[in-house]
Amino acid sequence: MYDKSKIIPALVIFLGLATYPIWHNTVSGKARYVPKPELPTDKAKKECVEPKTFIRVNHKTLLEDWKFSVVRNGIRTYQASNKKAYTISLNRTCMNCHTDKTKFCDQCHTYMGVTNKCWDCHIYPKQLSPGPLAMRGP
Amino acid sequence: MQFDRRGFLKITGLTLLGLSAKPGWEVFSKIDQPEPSPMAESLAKIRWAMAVDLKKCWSAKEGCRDCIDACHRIHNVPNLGTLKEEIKWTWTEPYEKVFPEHELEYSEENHRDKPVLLLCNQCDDPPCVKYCPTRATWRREDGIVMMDFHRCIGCRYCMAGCPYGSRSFNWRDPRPFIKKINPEYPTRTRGVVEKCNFCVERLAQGLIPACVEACKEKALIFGDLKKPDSEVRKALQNRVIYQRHPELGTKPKVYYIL
Amino acid sequence: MLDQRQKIIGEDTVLFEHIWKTGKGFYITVSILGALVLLGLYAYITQYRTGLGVTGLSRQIFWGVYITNFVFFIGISHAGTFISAVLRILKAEWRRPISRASELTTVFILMFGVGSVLIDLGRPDRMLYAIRYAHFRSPLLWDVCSIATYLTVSSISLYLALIPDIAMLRDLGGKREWFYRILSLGWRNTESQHRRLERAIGFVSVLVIPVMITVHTVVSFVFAMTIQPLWHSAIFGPYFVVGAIFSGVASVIVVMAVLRKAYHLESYIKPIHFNNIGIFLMAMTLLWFYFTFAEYITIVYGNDPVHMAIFWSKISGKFSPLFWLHFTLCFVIPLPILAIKKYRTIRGTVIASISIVLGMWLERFVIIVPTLTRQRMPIQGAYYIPTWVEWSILAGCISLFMLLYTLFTKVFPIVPIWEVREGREKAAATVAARITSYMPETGTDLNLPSPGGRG
Amino acid sequence: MGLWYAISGILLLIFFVVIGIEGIGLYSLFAIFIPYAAILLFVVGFIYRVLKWASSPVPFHIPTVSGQQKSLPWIKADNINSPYTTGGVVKRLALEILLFRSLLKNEKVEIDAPHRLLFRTSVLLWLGAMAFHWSLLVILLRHLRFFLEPVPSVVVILQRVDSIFQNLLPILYISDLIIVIALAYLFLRRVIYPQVKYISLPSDYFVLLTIAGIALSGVLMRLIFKVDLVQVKEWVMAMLSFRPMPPKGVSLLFYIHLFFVSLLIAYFPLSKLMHMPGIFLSPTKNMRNTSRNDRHINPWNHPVKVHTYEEYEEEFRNPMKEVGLPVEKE
Amino acid sequence: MEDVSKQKALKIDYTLPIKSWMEPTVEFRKGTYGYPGASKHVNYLGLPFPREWQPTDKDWKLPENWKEIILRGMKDRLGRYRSFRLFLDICVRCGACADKCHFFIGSGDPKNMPVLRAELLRSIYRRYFTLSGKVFGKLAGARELTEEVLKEWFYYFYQCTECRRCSVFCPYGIDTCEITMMARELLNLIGLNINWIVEPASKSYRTGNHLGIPPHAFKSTVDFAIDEIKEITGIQVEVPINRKGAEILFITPSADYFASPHWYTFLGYLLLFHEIGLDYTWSTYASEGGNFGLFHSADLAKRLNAKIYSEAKRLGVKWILGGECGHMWRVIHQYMDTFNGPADFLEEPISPVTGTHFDHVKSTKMVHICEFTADLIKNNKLKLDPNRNDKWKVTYHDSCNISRGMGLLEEPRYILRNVCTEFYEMPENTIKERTFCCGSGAGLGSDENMEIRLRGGFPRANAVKYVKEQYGVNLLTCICAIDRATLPPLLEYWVPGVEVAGVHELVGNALVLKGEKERTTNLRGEPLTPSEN
Repeated sequence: MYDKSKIIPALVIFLGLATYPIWHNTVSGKARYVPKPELPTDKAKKECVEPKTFIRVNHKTLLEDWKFSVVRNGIRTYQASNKKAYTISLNRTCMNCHTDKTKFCDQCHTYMGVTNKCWDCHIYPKQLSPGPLAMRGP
Repeated sequence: MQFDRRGFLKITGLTLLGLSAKPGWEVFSKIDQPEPSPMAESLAKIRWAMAVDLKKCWSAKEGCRDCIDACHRIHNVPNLGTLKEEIKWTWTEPYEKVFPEHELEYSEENHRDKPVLLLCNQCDDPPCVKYCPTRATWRREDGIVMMDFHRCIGCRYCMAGCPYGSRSFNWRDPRPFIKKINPEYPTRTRGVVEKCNFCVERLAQGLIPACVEACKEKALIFGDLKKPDSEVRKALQNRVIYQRHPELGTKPKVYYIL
Repeated sequence: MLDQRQKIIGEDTVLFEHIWKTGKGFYITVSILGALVLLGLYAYITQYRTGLGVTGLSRQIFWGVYITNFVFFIGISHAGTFISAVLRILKAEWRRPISRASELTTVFILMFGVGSVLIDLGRPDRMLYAIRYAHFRSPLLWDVCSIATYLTVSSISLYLALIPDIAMLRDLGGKREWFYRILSLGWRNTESQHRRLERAIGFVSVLVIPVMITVHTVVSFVFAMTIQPLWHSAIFGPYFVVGAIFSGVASVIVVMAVLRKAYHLESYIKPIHFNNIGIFLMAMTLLWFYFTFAEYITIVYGNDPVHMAIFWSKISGKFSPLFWLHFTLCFVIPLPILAIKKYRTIRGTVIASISIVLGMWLERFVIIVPTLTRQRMPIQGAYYIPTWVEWSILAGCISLFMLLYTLFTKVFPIVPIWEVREGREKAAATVAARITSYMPETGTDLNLPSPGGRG
Repeated sequence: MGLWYAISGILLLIFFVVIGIEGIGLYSLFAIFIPYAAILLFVVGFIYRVLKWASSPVPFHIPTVSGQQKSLPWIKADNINSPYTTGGVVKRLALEILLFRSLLKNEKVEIDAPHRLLFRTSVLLWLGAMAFHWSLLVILLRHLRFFLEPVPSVVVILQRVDSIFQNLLPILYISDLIIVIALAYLFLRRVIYPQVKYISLPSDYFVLLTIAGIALSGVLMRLIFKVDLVQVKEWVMAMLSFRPMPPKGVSLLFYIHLFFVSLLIAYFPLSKLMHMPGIFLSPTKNMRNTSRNDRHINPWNHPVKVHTYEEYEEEFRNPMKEVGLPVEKE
Repeated sequence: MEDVSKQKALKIDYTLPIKSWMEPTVEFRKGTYGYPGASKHVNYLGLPFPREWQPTDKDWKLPENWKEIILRGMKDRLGRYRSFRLFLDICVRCGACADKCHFFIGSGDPKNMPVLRAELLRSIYRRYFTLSGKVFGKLAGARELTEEVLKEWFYYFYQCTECRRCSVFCPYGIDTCEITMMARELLNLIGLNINWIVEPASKSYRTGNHLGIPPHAFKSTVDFAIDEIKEITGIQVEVPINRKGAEILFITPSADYFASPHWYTFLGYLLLFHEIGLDYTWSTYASEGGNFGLFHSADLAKRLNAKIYSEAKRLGVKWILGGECGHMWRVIHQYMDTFNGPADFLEEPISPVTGTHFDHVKSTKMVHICEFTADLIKNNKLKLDPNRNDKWKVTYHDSCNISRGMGLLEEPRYILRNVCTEFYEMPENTIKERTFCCGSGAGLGSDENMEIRLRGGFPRANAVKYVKEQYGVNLLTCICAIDRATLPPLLEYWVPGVEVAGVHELVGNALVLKGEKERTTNLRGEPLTPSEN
């Protein structure tokens, strides 16, 4: 083998990059971390508007549709697949059960590196407790 | 195997690439107006309007702001404390300014300085809607001129179009200027335009607008013009009614009764 | 030692000099302009982070300096098209040396026209919504379309006329040869290439004229389509177009004078250019006065109180100083200078032009702001004093424009060399032909530069 | 011809996944075995191929010089195109790898008139290649959010910048858009330009189509047939910590995406895709042009038979003497 | 050259055949191939399988185990040349190189696209040396090694001038020259060579130069030159040959002292060396700068090259000066030191006239004449009268090996700008590192393949035509002996009216010698200025 002094380090770097996720997760100690969005304990709040599998995949679309439906079409009830009707409202419907955004929404969003702008305008219930809004400053 | 609840298409591998063209097209071509909605038909049967009985209003105690306060509280309207960046959905101006065309020089002068409640006129032919480059504002079938805060780019052309000065702009982040936040209604962000929406969110719940509810003098009358027996129709009957600048052809649906 | 560098450069050394020689002046200019641009950038960042509240704009007067800039910049942009396209079509030979400088003004200033609107937006992050949710009833969308077309067409026309010069720079070799090579698109001066280029430039020149008229008409429509007093006017379209050409041509004179001084182009940009454009500018001054007069006399006779209120606020109210200043700058000062031959010198036309450019900015301001003070309802405390943010951004925009201009001239010749040479050849050919026809005997012996053979 | 081989190959492979997942339900095969095997093949094959190159020496000093050599001090040498320092070599390689500088020089030849050539600058291939490779890199980096916990803020920021277009279109990354366009261009030029078509092999189309399959299935998952990303990440994390389990509740489309990715990386060391490490080893680009100054050693420099001066003089001694040329032996 | 006029209006057709390139087909048409090496030369060099055969023959009289030899040779070279393996592996067939080859531009034959030329060999490599080729066969672009493939190799690898222009445009720097060199080595293993390479090589091996000039003939040609110089300038120059103890050994291609227009360059050298009083010597044993062995195999190149250092050692010189030549400098710049170094018996070159240290050649210790002369001019050591070259409007052709193998670009231009008054560059994409080959390098300069030479030289000629039309150029200068030999017929065909000269011919013209008589003619014996019409 020729040019060992250059090729071996380069291959080591390649190997390091190729296996970087393993080291990253080991160092951060989160290799086995699984997000656990907090679910409501209240029995009455057990059932979501749609099945869990659907919500997990399509909640963004659903919320977009809801927004569209309320704001643009003035339709404020949602006919769910379980034949029940729900009020379309992020606060009064979704956040009614999932009261804590940080323990619910943020769990997966942080895990997936997703940022959203919902809370620029909408207010989540826990946000109102001791004056967090003032923190934003003028 | 379910891709989508609405069952766009139940497809398997081989047909996937070919068939994905259609839903793909739908996604890209999703233009939101005009999209017939199931509600549209029922909305078209309604025409919301408001009458302001100035006599009753003026009979209230001096400086009464019940309606304005209720409105601003419910809609998280900030109070910036300056005239420059003021945001207001409902407010008052002296009679002579609201109706400058009324000749007051020789008539009774006692209501020249009387306050007149102002709000978005919810025009039948709203100029603001024409100007909005993104359709962030539009007129609903039931006559309410809506604002979609999600979509406003803050060009303020609607403000230039509105002859009534009903629209306000968020010159900075409003949240720190809201005394008590109503979690039921979103706040706005800086850079968007806002205005009175006839309490559309309350109407949907079967409630009347907050200002109407808050008025102890019952000076504000709200209802459906298309119902002959509605309160607002009754209130308008056999009375002298004014509109602001009817000559502009905007057909305002806020009436003033004197 | 004669080599092809000299052959390419010929007698036009001075036209290449500003590309090769980087003097102290260049660095000083760039650093001053750069500092101002940074100031503007800082102001915009402040505005972006805090909101438009940092400007002097208010609930009542929600459009101010930025929209004034928008209209003003778009107006200036009409110069290039006018000089290069219209004069090209009219076969005015004297336009050759100044056509690029004016086209460049168009392209660069147009970007700032567009930029001013974006700076004015409350939610610039959502600006693409204007495309995604485009609502074509809104005159703003007409602006988006026509300005985009205008920018595209005028950029193309600038670039097309640049190609032979870029190829020349490429043939001169040097460090940036690769850059010129790519941009020159393989230009080799062949007959077929020349034919194609002439045809393309001709086509674009014709195309750009209706676009130019459309653009400023549509800009005026943003105001004229509303029902606001003194905006809602049928003559706004032509009035704005005239104003645009007026201010644009004036600014070209200023640009010409600056280039002439800075790059020693005295033998290319000559008094005749200033004289010819000066005469044209005088006509525009009168035309502008005519439109202004027509606009206001209609208002006065209509006597609509709402309109009259704004009218009086301009004539004798709180905007009267601005109004009369702009009238003086746009009419009282330039007209005599331009009309009297004795004063229509280079210095005279430049003074008149500066006066017009300033006056036209004020004109836009006086059109936009007073109307907003009292729309249909007299509102107390409607006031507007632009803050440092607006002034800094204005300064930043103008500085960036000048900076881009300076940098452009560092890379490309500002006088279209091939066009000038083509002009020379044509002139020589015409003269030779004429002389031959007068003096069939001796004409052929005259030692005139031979036509044909491209430089 | 080669094109149809490649297309039918791709279709066959899609069919394979469909049967495997929908028909037989071989989730573990597609979600655990194949990805592991692919990664193993990739890493081992990659290193093997590089070592194979390394096992051959560079016997001669053969940089392709593209600029002025360093000679007399008053002649300006070109340290990038004719590098005389290691720094110059690094710059030359970096420009090549990051900006595809050689492709920027590309030009097209046309016959303008009979027996008259015209050279036209042609930056299209450069643009297409740049667009493709850079968006591929961005997409790759974006996918790190599935592999890393916590997600580094760089990845989050990159993702946010990349999705700035969401203002214009619903949920579409700029890099996705660009890569699809670039792939379409790269594919079409292989099909349309007769010259490129003539030199293309089935494997050339195959690689392009595989990447296109990955990109399209990814875009589709993002736009229309959404997938539970948290489940996907949990699966990735489990794979990374060697507790494999197939992901729950993901669609066939995801398996197609995954299979094609596995296919690509497994195929990588077998194919021309090795141009990625190869460029670093290219002796025409990675050597300094100082061969008259620094002696290059050829490890196998074997002795050869030469015609010595003695043999030469032996043959020509007499005539040399006759004309008075000096000779060694009288 | 009667061949040239017969081939008026060569047609260039870029339409591609319908048949895939994978099917080997080759038609040996007169004018497109070189004759095989004559047995006596092959024998003299001791190369394998000497025999009499013609490419047009059906039976090439290949050795029994030719396939085994080729594959073994290939394996051996894959292990010895990283470039070989790498360049066979990493091509992505992007097509950027396709229209960069002068042979493709001039012939339209798709297999002259560098990518396909390499693919001819690559397909065999895939079939026998890679996993994917063995498994997927044709799908992976692999094919069997057959006699037809071999014929194709012979045709196309002797239709590449190893000019390396394609490698400038290749994003990975894949150098078709390397591939061609390997392919030629393989072909030579079974005796498939061409005479235009083998004969000069064998002559050079024997007599020291390609032309086979024996030492006494060398001496008389030098004497002839001395007389001619005396006639033109009135100066008697000294020309030392095989002189021991000289400071500098001068080596130049043999064509310079035997062919035209090389001859005038030769006179130029002699004038220059006389004027500066250089302490130097010529050698008859190493009387050749060029190295046709390079076009055969690395080993043969080394065998021929060995003479330079051994002669320098024998004569006891301090350093070596090299004349104007193309591939000679490829060998000296990139190979010689590796082949036959280290030259530790020599000293680091210092110009005896200006004292300049040539410290970019510390190891090889050989200086290019243009570097040497440019240094002289820069230091004002020469009195030059550029007006003596007023007859010429000059352009300069970069030789492939000098520009892409060495990077000697500015030195000759500097000299030209000082020795003539009108100098014009050809378009920038046809000079310097992007220069076009004369179409006859790498052993292809014979008359029997004139058609392919004219085709290959077309792009170069086209650029010359451009400057001729643009600036009236009438002289193409170059610093390569092959160029000087092959460009005249090329230009006569494509651009009549442009002549060819070496740079030092113009130096010789411009050089004002101490004590010379007034010159009335240039070195060619022509009047100094053009006649008035």
